Amino acid sequence: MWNWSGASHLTWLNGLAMLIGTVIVLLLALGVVTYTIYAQRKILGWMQGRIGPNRLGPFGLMQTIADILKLLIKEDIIPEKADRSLFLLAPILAFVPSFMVLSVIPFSRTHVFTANISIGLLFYIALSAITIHGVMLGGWASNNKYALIGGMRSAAQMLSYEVPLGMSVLGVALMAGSLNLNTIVMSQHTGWWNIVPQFLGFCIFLVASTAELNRTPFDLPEAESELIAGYHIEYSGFRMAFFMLTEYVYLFAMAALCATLFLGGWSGPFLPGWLWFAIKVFAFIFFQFWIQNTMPRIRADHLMSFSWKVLLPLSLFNIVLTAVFKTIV
Amino acid sequence: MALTDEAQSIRTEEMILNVGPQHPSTHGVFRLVVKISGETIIEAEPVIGYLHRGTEKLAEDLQYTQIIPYTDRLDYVSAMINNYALCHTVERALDLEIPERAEYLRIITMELQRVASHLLAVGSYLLDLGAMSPFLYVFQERERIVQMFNELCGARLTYNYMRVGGVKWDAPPGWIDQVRDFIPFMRKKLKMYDDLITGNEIFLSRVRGIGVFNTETALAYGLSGINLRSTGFDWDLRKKKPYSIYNRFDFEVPLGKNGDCFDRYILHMQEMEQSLRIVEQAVEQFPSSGPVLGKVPKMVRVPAGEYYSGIEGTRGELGFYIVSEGKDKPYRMKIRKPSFVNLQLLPELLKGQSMANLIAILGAVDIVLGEVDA
Amino acid sequence: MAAYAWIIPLLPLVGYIFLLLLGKKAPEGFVAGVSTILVLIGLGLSLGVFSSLAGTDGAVTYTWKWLSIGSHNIDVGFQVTHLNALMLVVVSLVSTLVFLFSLGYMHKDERFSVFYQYLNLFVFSMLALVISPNLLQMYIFWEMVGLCSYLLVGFWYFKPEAALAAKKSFIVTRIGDVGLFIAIILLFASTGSFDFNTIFQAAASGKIALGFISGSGLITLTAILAFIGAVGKSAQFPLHVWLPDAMEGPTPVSALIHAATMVAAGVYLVARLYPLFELSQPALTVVAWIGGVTALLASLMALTQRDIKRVIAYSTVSQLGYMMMALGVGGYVYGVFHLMTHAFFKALLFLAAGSIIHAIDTQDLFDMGGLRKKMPITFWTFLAGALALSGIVPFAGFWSKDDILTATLKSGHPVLYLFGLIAAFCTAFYIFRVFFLTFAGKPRDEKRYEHAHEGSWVMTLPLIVLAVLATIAGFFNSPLNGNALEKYLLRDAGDAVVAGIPTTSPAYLLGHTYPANVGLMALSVAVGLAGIGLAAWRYANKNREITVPTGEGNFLYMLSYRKFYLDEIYYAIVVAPGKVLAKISDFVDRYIIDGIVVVVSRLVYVIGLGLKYTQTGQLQTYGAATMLGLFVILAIALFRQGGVF
Amino acid sequence: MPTLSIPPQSLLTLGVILFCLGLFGALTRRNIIIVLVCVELMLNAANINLVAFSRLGASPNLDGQVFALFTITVAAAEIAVGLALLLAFFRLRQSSEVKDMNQNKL
Amino acid sequence: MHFFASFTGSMTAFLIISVLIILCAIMLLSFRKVIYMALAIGGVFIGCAAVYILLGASFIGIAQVLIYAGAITILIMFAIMLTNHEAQEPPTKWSVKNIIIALGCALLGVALYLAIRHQTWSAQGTTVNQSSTVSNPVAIGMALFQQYTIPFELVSLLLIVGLVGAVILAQPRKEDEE
Amino acid sequence: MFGFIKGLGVTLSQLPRKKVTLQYPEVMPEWPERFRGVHRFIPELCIVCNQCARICPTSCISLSGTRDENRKQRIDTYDINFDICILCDLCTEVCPTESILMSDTFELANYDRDSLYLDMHWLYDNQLKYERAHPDRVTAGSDLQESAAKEEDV
Repeated sequence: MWNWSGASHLTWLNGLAMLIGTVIVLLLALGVVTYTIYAQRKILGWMQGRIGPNRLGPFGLMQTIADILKLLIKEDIIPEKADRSLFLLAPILAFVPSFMVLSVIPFSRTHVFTANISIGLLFYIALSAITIHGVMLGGWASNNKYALIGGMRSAAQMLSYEVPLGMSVLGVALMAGSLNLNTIVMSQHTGWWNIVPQFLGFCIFLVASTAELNRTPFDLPEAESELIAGYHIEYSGFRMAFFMLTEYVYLFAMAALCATLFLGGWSGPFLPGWLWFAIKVFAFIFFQFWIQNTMPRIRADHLMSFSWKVLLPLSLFNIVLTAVFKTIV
Repeated sequence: MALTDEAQSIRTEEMILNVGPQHPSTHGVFRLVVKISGETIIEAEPVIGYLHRGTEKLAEDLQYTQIIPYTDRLDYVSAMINNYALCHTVERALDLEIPERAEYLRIITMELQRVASHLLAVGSYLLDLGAMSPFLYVFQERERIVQMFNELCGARLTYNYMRVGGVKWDAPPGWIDQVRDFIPFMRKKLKMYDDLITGNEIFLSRVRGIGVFNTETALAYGLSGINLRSTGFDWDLRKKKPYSIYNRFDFEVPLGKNGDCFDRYILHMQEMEQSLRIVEQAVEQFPSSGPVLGKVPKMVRVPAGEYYSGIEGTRGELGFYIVSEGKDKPYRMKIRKPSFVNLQLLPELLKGQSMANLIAILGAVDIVLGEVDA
Repeated sequence: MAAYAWIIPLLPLVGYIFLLLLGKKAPEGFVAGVSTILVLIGLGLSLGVFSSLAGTDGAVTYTWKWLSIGSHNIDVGFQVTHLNALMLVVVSLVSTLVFLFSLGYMHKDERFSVFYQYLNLFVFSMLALVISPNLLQMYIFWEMVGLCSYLLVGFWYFKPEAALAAKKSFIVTRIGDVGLFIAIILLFASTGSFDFNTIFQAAASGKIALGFISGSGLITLTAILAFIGAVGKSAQFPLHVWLPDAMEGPTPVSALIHAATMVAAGVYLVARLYPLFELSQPALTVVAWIGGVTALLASLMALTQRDIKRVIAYSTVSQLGYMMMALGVGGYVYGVFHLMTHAFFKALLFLAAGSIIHAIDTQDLFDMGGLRKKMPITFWTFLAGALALSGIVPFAGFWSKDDILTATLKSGHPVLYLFGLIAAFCTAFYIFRVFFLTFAGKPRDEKRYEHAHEGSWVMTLPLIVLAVLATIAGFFNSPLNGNALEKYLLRDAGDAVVAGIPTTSPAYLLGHTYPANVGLMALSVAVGLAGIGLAAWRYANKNREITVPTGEGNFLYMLSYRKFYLDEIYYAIVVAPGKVLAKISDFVDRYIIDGIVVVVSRLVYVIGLGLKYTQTGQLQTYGAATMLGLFVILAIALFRQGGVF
Repeated sequence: MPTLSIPPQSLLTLGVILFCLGLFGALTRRNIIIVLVCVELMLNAANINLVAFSRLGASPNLDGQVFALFTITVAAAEIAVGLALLLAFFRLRQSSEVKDMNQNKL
Repeated sequence: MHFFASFTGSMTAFLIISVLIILCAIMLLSFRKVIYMALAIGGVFIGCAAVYILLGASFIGIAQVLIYAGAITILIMFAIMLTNHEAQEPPTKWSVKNIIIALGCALLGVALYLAIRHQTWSAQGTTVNQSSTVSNPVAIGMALFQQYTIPFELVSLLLIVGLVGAVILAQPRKEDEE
Repeated sequence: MFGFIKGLGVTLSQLPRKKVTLQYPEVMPEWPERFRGVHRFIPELCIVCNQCARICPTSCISLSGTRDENRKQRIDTYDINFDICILCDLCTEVCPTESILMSDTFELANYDRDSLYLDMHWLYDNQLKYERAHPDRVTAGSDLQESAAKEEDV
């Protein structure tokens, strides 16, 4: 298919191809999200001795689609006291970067829909920071105390976990000597997967990404037993769906990033690259659900001190270790 | 820089937050008006009564037998024990003799009820702390207990099983064997919960050293049950003022040390173990035959006077206080509701805590709103 | 093997970090065990390094580029020479034993783990200092050694004397460090490198000059400046005052400071820079005389001290003086040899003293007595140490001290030789004074005597090991052994080879060696025996009542007891004039300068009265004014450039 | 990399416009946060110039980009300290207006 | 035709981006609600990042997004929410002072613009520095750690000082707590 | 340390376990014999003694009867207000003829309150339904029925 890593001029043809690629990736992401939610409900159910959705379609496969449809046709309620324009803007602000980060993920060996940019890793981290605006403004604009606290907590959490996250992936960047995700995958294709030499970094990444995704045990911003639903408490209908979509697209993106950085991306024996990639992504996602099933929620102050006092020093240590390792070897 | 007092006094921004009545982790309909400064609770005021049904007042117009179904609805997760508490008081007043078989059935059902109630307490506590699975797991075990009760008395929650002078039904055939099978199964499950919950660092970090109070405070507030025992004070009515046939069984009263939320959690787990021990012994000693209802006058008339007796409920001392004029209905009935008493400490406990600890503390104090509001 | 020498200092560092992470509550046995085992591994490695260098010629250097500033590169790395290897062995051996000993000595101390952290850091710094390949790196660890000794001397900081002593040791050594620092900067400025070999090479080939200072002058200057650093660190006269005060620290620390780490650093510095010193006769002379004077003065001071640790401390100063003297008269090997033997018997003496203090909980000699029966192991080991210190055949001290004395006389310094001989006499006297007062006679404090007892094996085992070493270590370089150490060290031609000095040059060999002289040996042994005899007559004589000396009216006694009034002299010549100067300055400042200022200020005040209305405190008004000013400047600039408008 | 057809003048003009807007804001707004924000705007204007010169200057080299990086870093430190000061100030005076920050005058 | 030829893709993109930036900046000055202003500055930051990327400085561009848009804007919003989060800016009063300031700004701008106009610019920048073999982040890394080591270290020091300073400044003082 | 790994093992071990969910509308729960669902009523047995109405704690039962030609009480109306009935089983306990009994019907959801006001016919239909569903259980009841019939005969 089309591979534009060599094409640098923006022509009409390129533009059209880009547009088509975007739509395809969007559809892909939506499909993945739909069935991630389905998988979440199924896995959660199975681990809790339940069946999970099984009504709509064979094995309940259409359940999520029905849910999304329901959300889409619901009334779009805007609280009277809310800040109207920001309330409307926030979900979009949250969603757009979540989708944009997918553009740098190398899904397969012939990265068809992937921008081959030299700072892909940084691109991901930088863009994912923008989502926080959406979350925070959503919480603020709702004019609700729970939403405000949820939004602030969320912002504080994502901001402080972005630091160890960024630090932990730097170890990988050091190993590969590049910030280009394709180069990173290639470097693992020939050698060890980074999970082996970068095990510490991988652990930090796992924890930090869980926090970054606001998933259990770091799901404080939307802790239903404390803040009810956090920043999106006042949202309903398709704006709510947007927030949910953001959350799950990020789950997918983070899984993809994890697979790319630590699990060798699309590389692997026998099977085609895209399948390997899918397997690794699913492994990460499954792990998230598994954790979600086991862990209680961590406390807000512990959350912060954990990030700054444990993860950050550890990730710095990891960088130093990697640097020393790279210098010696 | 010199500060004026005025500048200091207006420094912090206080906020009033309504936790409940529709908040998901208030165990019913319970409202907590919390004044917070930043994340620190300055003042917490429980607002109760959303579930008030006037049980005590209703009782004044009901015969003693008729009151029993109402007690089911007090602490709706331990109805058997509530049933018993009322019957026990009336029996004491009448000085009735209870048949052996009935006593054993009562003990078995009450202790199983204690296990079921504690399971739910632990499960919902973990749910409050954000862990979903334990809540669903405990329901599986509880379901077995509830099924057994269902077979015994035909209801899953509101048993209406005890009667003045005995119990309503004899155990159906094979029921005792079911109970016997249940014990090793439950023990295995308790081990599983230990693995799942007790070692979890996040859980520990949320409950260790949180919501601490000492024995003096507990006694001053009239606390009882696990809340009192968690401070290390050995007080269990089953031991201290044995009622029914508890003195026939060999069991221990687990005690806490620090009086924190962790102690309260672990005491729930340990008490389940002890309850299983009692059930095990009761099943062994279970008389093969005999009546289950003693000789009771057709119309129960409590002689004039005032009566009180308390038993060890799941959440503390559950007592019924009856003033009788010698009629078939009490002149006045007052229930000592352990949840209600335990709740009184909550504002004190929450003062100065962070918001995040609110749920942990509230959950560990373990109230049931049906009982608080009555 | 030498390539792995970098692991040796790393081990205590690992220990330090590990203990730091473990926290203060860690169990004592575990803390001490981990530290001791790590250092023990280091000892094994050191021995390996030491033996692997035997018979080889050169220094082994490994460096990595660290920073490049302009055209200069700063390297980090490590270098193993014969001298380093010897030092590594000595330091890690003594540290191992001290670590073990501390487990008993510091038992149940509140900050036990912290103590071990500091010890580990201390040992790490010293080991890293030893293998530093360049002056900068060495200076870093030099300062870290100072810092650690500060922390350890002041370990019991809640005692005001300890805090004061720690401060004193830190400040006094800092005076010396300034000299060293200037020397390093001068060397870097003149040779463009911190590297030892590069510097030696430049110095030997005369390619060293800086501005108006000539090459040889610069060498002398830097050598003396570096020696000032050594004076501070090794407690040489006149900067020796901190060392006896440093006795306020826990005794294992004293043992470590005196035997292996802190004070040895100074001697090591001179030895390390010896090729530089050798190029300057004046510098060597200074070193020799300072050493000699220190040896004599300190031994005199030690005669009358009442605190057991202080006596040993002055003895250290005195012995360090010997080493410096040896280095100064060209007896490079003897100085280093004495450093080694001294490390063993001084560590032994200190640990034995620690054992005594631990047992009877006092440091006053006149509260002791008769401990021989209660503490037999301490008794025998102390005796071995004392004999070694007194220079009695065949103990370790004899061989090294005698070599030094021989070298001093043979190199043509009869006065210094006399100094040394007197010092040797005094040494024998004072150490046996301690010995007899402690172990012989009757207990002078029954209550303390009652509960005196030998320490556990962790305390006695180091004593025994050190006693054995103090007895036999001297044979390492005795003529009986064919002067093995001499050969070992002097095969170390690496520095000289790198320095490009022809092998025929006298500087090729570090210092000079002299054959043993039986006559001189006999003389020094006789002097030592005389000292012992006098001590025995005075303190072990059953007929003489031992009273606490008051020193009333006895000028000589007081002179010695009050340390030649050096502290007072310092006070008088440094502190008091400073105060006077301060008073004068105060007066000038208060009345003359302030007067002028007041007049000016009044003037300004009057102007300010008018101007204050422009100061609204409004940030943005200021900003606006700045902006307008900027615009005006820009406009003028553009206008002057022309063509814009 | 293909040559760019953006004239440096237009980049610099963009910088000038942003700078002047920022300056105006910094000098007229009342809320301290907004003043800080406007200062950031001015810093960004300067950064545009730096990057522009790094690409299109007389001797293009990376120095401009490196300096821009430093500016960004310094700006981050500035905003962190500035906002901390602001919070302390707010606690003290319950105000976030510049005109109340006049304690340095006599 | 000649005119359009000069309007290449990059020029078009630049024009669009700069119009957006200026629009955001003007919005920043004209909004009333403080939180809107914070949002507007976020737009300016992202626009500037786009300009950087357009100029080939992709690393700086992404760093700009990461630090300015990701961290600084969030910090500003935090500060707004922690202080007076409903704060509103009163409409600009055209007092004498403000008029002077506006005038001064305009004059300064004009002066600078004239200076720019007047300057003759050398030939277009070539690709001397950005050799195609080394990507932008690598080149910047090299420059940072070889040429600018000491400034880099100093900046890191500055950041630490900033961090510590911010923590100390923002934490409630002990005596206040009592 | 790492106690949570044990927990992870527990949750994972639950994954392949048999699920406990009851597919409710398709699969109905099996209720035990003593289950207290909605009442069933056998009018023939009722002797209109009113005990059930008296014992009812919530007073949800109202009934009326007339004497028939044999001077025996015959039930005319028998209504239970399930709006307030708490299914406490006391009415069946006191019923001397076991004409009021509990069935295993438990679905009472309805759109209006009036439909919770159930009369004799509904309750009798419920009895017939119960008999059909549990032919093995009603023997005791039919015995009584027979004996009652005998009494009637006498």
